[in-house]
Amino acid sequence: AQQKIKMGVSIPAATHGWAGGLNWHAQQAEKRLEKQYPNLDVVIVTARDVGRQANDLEDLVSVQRIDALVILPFESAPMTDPVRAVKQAGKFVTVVDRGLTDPSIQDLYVAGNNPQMGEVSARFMKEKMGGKGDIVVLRGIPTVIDNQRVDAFMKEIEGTQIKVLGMQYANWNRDDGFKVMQDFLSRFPKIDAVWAQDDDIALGVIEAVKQAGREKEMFILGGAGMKDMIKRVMDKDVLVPADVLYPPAMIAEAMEITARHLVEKAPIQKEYIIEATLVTPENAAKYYYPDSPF
Amino acid sequence: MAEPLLAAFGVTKSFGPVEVLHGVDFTVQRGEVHALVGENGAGKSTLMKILSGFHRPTSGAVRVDGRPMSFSGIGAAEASGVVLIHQEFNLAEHLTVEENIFLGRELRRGPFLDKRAMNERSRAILAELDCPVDPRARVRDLAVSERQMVEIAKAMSREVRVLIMDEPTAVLTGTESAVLFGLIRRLRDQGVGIVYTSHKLDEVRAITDRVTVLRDGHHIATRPTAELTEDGIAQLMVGRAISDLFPAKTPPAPDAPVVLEARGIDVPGWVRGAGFDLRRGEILGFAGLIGAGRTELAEGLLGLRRRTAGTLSRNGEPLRVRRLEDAVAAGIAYLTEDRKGKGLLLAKGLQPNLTLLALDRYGRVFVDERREAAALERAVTEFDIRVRTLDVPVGSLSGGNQQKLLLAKTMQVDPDILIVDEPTRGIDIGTKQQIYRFLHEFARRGGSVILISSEMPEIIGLSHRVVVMRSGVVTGVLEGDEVEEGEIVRYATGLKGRTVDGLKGFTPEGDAHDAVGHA
Amino acid sequence: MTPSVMPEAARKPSSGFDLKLYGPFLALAALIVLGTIVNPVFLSPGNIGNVLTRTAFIGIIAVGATFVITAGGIDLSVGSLAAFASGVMIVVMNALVGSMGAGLPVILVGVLVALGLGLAAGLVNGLLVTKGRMEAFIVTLGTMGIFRSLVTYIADGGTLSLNSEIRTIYRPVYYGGVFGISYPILAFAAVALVGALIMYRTRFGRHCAAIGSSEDVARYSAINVDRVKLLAFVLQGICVAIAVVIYVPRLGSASATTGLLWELEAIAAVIIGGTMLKGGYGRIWGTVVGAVMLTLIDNILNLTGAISVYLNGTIQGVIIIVAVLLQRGTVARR
Amino acid sequence: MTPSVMPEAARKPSSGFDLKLYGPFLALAALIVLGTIVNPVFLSPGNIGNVLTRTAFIGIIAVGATFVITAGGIDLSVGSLAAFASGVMIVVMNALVGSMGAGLPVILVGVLVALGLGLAAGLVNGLLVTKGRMEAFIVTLGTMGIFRSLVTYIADGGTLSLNSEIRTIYRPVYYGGVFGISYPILAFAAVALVGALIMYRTRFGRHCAAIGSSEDVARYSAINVDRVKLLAFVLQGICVAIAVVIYVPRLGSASATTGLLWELEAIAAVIIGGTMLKGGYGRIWGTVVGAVMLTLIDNILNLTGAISVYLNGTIQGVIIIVAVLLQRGTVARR
Ligand SMILES: Nc1ncnc2c1ncn2[C@@H]1O[C@H](COP(=O)(O)OP(=O)(O)OP(=O)(O)O)[C@@H](O)[C@H]1O
Ligand SMILES: Nc1ncnc2c1ncn2[C@@H]1O[C@H](COP(=O)(O)OP(=O)(O)OP(=O)(O)O)[C@@H](O)[C@H]1O
Ligand SMILES: [Mg+2]
Ligand SMILES: [Mg+2]
Repeated sequence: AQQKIKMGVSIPAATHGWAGGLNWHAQQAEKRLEKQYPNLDVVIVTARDVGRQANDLEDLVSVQRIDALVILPFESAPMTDPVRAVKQAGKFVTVVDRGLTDPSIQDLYVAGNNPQMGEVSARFMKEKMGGKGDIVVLRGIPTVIDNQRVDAFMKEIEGTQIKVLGMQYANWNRDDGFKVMQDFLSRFPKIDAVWAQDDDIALGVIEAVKQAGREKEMFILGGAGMKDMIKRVMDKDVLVPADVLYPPAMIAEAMEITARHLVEKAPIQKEYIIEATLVTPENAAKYYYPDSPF
Repeated sequence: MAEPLLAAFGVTKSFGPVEVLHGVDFTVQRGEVHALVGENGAGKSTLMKILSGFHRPTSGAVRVDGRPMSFSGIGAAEASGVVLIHQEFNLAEHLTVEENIFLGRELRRGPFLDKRAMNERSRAILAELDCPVDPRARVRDLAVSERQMVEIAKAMSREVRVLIMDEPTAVLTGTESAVLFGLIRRLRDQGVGIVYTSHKLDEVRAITDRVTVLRDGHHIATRPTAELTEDGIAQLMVGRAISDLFPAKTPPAPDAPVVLEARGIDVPGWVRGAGFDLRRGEILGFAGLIGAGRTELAEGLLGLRRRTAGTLSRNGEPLRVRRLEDAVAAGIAYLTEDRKGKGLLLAKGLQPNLTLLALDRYGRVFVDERREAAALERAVTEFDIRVRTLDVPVGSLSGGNQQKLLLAKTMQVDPDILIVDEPTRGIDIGTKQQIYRFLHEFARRGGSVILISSEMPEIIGLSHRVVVMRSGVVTGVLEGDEVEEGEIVRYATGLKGRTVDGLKGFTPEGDAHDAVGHA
Repeated sequence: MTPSVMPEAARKPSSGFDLKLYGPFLALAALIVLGTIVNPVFLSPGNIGNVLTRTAFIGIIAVGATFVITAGGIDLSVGSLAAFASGVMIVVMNALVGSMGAGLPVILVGVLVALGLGLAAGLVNGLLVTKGRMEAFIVTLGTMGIFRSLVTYIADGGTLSLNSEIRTIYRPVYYGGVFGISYPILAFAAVALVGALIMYRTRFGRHCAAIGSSEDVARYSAINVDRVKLLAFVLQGICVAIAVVIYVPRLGSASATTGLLWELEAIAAVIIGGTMLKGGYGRIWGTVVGAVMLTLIDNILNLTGAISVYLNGTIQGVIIIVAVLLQRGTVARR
Repeated sequence: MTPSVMPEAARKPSSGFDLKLYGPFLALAALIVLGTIVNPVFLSPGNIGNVLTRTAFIGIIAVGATFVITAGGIDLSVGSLAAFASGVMIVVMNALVGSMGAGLPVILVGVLVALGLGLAAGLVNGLLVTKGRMEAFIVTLGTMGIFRSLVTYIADGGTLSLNSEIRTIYRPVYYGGVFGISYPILAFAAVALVGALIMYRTRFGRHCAAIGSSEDVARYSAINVDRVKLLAFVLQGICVAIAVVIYVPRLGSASATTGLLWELEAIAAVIIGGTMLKGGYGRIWGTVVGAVMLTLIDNILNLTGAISVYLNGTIQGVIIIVAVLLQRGTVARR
């Protein structure tokens, strides 16, 4: 048989909703691409921490003998060196979502824009609240991504009369979103809006708000583009007036571009930045994938 | 008189509000064997623990060579040469024999353990004790008697000036005891002071120089042994004369039915082709030297050990016993020889221990604690369990009282057949008499008893017939006048009866020396 | 909590032991005082209701864990089993809507499926431990990974969401209640009560404690050690299933993150409650208190804005240690 | 076999016990065969080198855990301690570059800081367990939360990255080696060797086992139980520090997620290696094998692209259980 081209894909394991979507899209893309390019072999490996992801890269190079790597790094700084090692082994490197500390390593960068996501969220809230009001913020897991989003958000609302009453980690997790919001509701008699940053957290928040019977008092802004949330936006749910896109499908896009380049030697741009689009009832239908698990 | 090696003056000891020793005086001289005797719970073990620095007396003083003993920590007494052999085993089960012998004072070469030296010394000490245990064996795999020998070996490996032994022979067979006595005499001749406790008064008579009697925590008397008879000691202990230790035998009717029949029992590594008949109303003794496999035979019968061959029948019906529950359901109860490891939950109270075996008799769905409490009260009276409050963990009972509780626990299932392994281990003479009466009465009222014991008088005094085992094989069954020491020893040592090399082993039908063939 | 349900209380005389017994309750009281100081809202019925309702899952699972730990085992698989059972329950209910219509029958089938899975998982763990003679830690570490990956698989890495019609019918099981007491609280109370009855009043409870103290003594007391251990794991599985039945209506979804680290919380609740990790001594009411304490700590942290969110874990850790230190350090036991 | 010798023979460690002893090694061999079947590249020196180098962190930590567990304790805080120590080490080294310049001295200070922290953390855990008379599980659950939240705090919720000049100098400690054997492997081997010496050849090792077997017996044998337990925790802390020293040059950073779940892996390695969770019996070489097995399972899964990524956990769980079952199930012990 002819020598197959091997493309390794390294992503975080499906340990929260968004990562779950990521996994799904990666696997869809694998099926699609392998059908489209018979001499392409896609190998997906998932890791549940940085150390393991570094291990995975070693295995992809030394045992799987890949020709190209598509990686969504668990974290930027620690993964920089391991990816550099892959590059030095002469592989084509595509980095997705989280930029390495040394951008010269990558051949291709397909990214969401975390600071922009915070900005867009803040701008929407400012507008919707008329520049003033009390909000609570539910953060993700303590990581750089979370920091970038929150920092940009805070910077954007600086100087307005929007006051952040409380801020807690909810670990990009529905149950934690529910619990933290329950307690925020007990603690603050008046909340005008919730920035949940992530759609999984937002779903938990919605239930807590409903339970307290305070749906009329506030609105909730999540993020990512989970189908349930897009649907709500589409249906003009007053509790969820909008969503900010941060699509896990970017992995599929990265895989496609890389595959096309590998197989067809198609020319590529060096960077594809996926905008953090604001999803509103007007454009929601465009971003609704009912078949995705996310 | 010379300065005593070790002396206690007016020692009292309280556990919480309860005082268990009341102003006791005690001395040990160089080259003396001093017996400490008394009923179960009299305070012997407690006094010994104080003498060896494990307990601090509530008041009073302990002196070593005239200097006050330091209770600054365990090991302080040992440093001054006072070593205690505990009544309850004090061995780490997961460790090997050698590791236990040297625990806390390992020999080293530079920073590392000198395993070779420790191994050799362990071997030497064990050899001196005639104990065939491999120093590399784990203690959890040893039999109780072997553990006791390890306990003794552990003490012997120390620089001993005063050796305190708390019922060392309770779990030993005659041969092992004899070895120990030789050792005691040698140590005494070297000027070591020895404190010795035993409920076997013949031993006390034979090897000690002085006797101190405790009763209920009070010092009763200290006398030269030569001035006392066994009965005299017993009387001082119990406060009354002990006559007729064994009740007169009432043999079962000649036509008494066989209630339990065992044939061709194989317990791999221990027993081959053993069989016997047990009749209604009979006390069947099992005699043998160390390693004869009596315990293993019993446990093999009861599903507590893997059995590879053999059949049982109960009242003529085949009986399948795969686990102890089956035996209990068939009316058979078993008293283990390993009270601490297999008999009682030491951290739990008396009540849950008493009823653990027969819990299904205390209520259908829920356990009826009132009935349990009542049962405990009955048991305490019936078995004369001496305990000041019923709320203490079993581990704080005196050894003998634990044994009584264990017997009470075994009887909770109302068995028809009672298999008792070393039933009077650690029991004082007064209580022994009660237990003998109890077994006798049990048999007289139609129960049947299998009595496994290393105490020859017990076997001879109670058994209607005696099965003698040697190296896992039944070598003979003695009946009537044959039940006497000399004959038992002859069968047990192989001078008489089936040779052990005989492949099939003894079965009642197959053997020429058939003593079971009653009409 | 009458003495008859808590027999040790009446029987142990020494004062040191008493503290050990009441320690968890004292620590709980201290925590409540702390909460009230931090924010008076803490004592509002709404907040208390929330806290207790939330405790229900971990609490119910921890009651089961008390048996396993008392019998000398440990079960690390409970969190992933919860996720797996939730996932399967949702998939089954969703699938049945078509044929059976959205209604109570579908939910009943779902509940049965969850209970069946809990039972089966308990059997698997228990059989591997008893017949396989493996350490419970390893067995349940293995099944923990298995259950979690199975739920990821059936959810395609994403989230399984309950059909919205069923959801509407099922929702009150979490959010509803009687006399202002939510159903999860009632379920928790019922499970704790039944658990206490089993632990303190039945043979099985005694046998668990006996096995945890000494397997040999248990075997020589004609206890079927393997069967009792197996039953303890099955009981644990059923407790997880009950927790799942009240968990699913809360958010109507299950994913790979459902029940993450619940095993650690459940074991922590059991041990804070005074049960010994080595087995032999189990305390259901202590477990209940331990579970409530864990939720309270989270709640108190959410009710105050005084501390950097980064330090939540520190405060949590310190409170746990101090609470347990308070209840044990004073116990002069040797 | 003559009957008189028969019982004597039974005294000797039986063949069943031998299997228990060699079980982990057999399971490892089975795993290696499996790996080779899945992908012949498995046995290439490069892959073996990678696998062993990776194992080093968990392996070194697990050697420490063997002592704690043998002495009847448990340490859940090792993963977060690793994160915390890495974080502080990085912060200190970065801060010193200004005054001391990027060079070996800075790294040495960093290493000392890590070791100091490991020692201090071990002391804290150990003192709380011994003087506080608390269960090790609860103490280390508390410190686990504390360490993790402290690293989150100093990293401001993000990632701490090592100064790049230092990084360049320090890097070879992970990536370099002698005679083709990487330094982490050498460090692992050295720690295992020293660990084995301590466990099998010193008083301390024996005393750990004695304490795990029975604290009372140990105390009665004049062993300072508290000191030995304390030392075991300190040893564990130092092992974590050593792991940190070779971990930091690998990724040059630390964050709130560093070392997540390492505690579970370390304990699993110890138990797969045949050490008993209840204490009393510790096996360093078993632990080494256990750690290697865990890494191998990950590696083998990466060698085959055949299975849905979601099912990795299932395969992992099944392999762990089967491996341990193989080594124990056959042991006919009663
Ligand atoms: N740790 C303890 N706590 C409470 N009571 C105790 C403790 N140790 C011993 N006792 C009590 O002290 C009394 C004396 O016990 P001791 O063990 O000294 O008796 P003994 O004379 O050795 O009896 P035996 O012949 O049965 O061994 C008993 O009533 C016992 O219950
Ligand atoms: N030939 C032997 N070599 C080494 N050890 C032996 C030998 N025979 C017996 N032993 C040891 O002696 C112990 C006592 O054996 P066993 O329990 O079978 O005897 P028993 O007849 O029940 O006596 P008892 O119950 O009085 O100790 C055995 O468990 C075994 O450890
Ligand atoms: Mg005594
Ligand atoms: Mg015996």
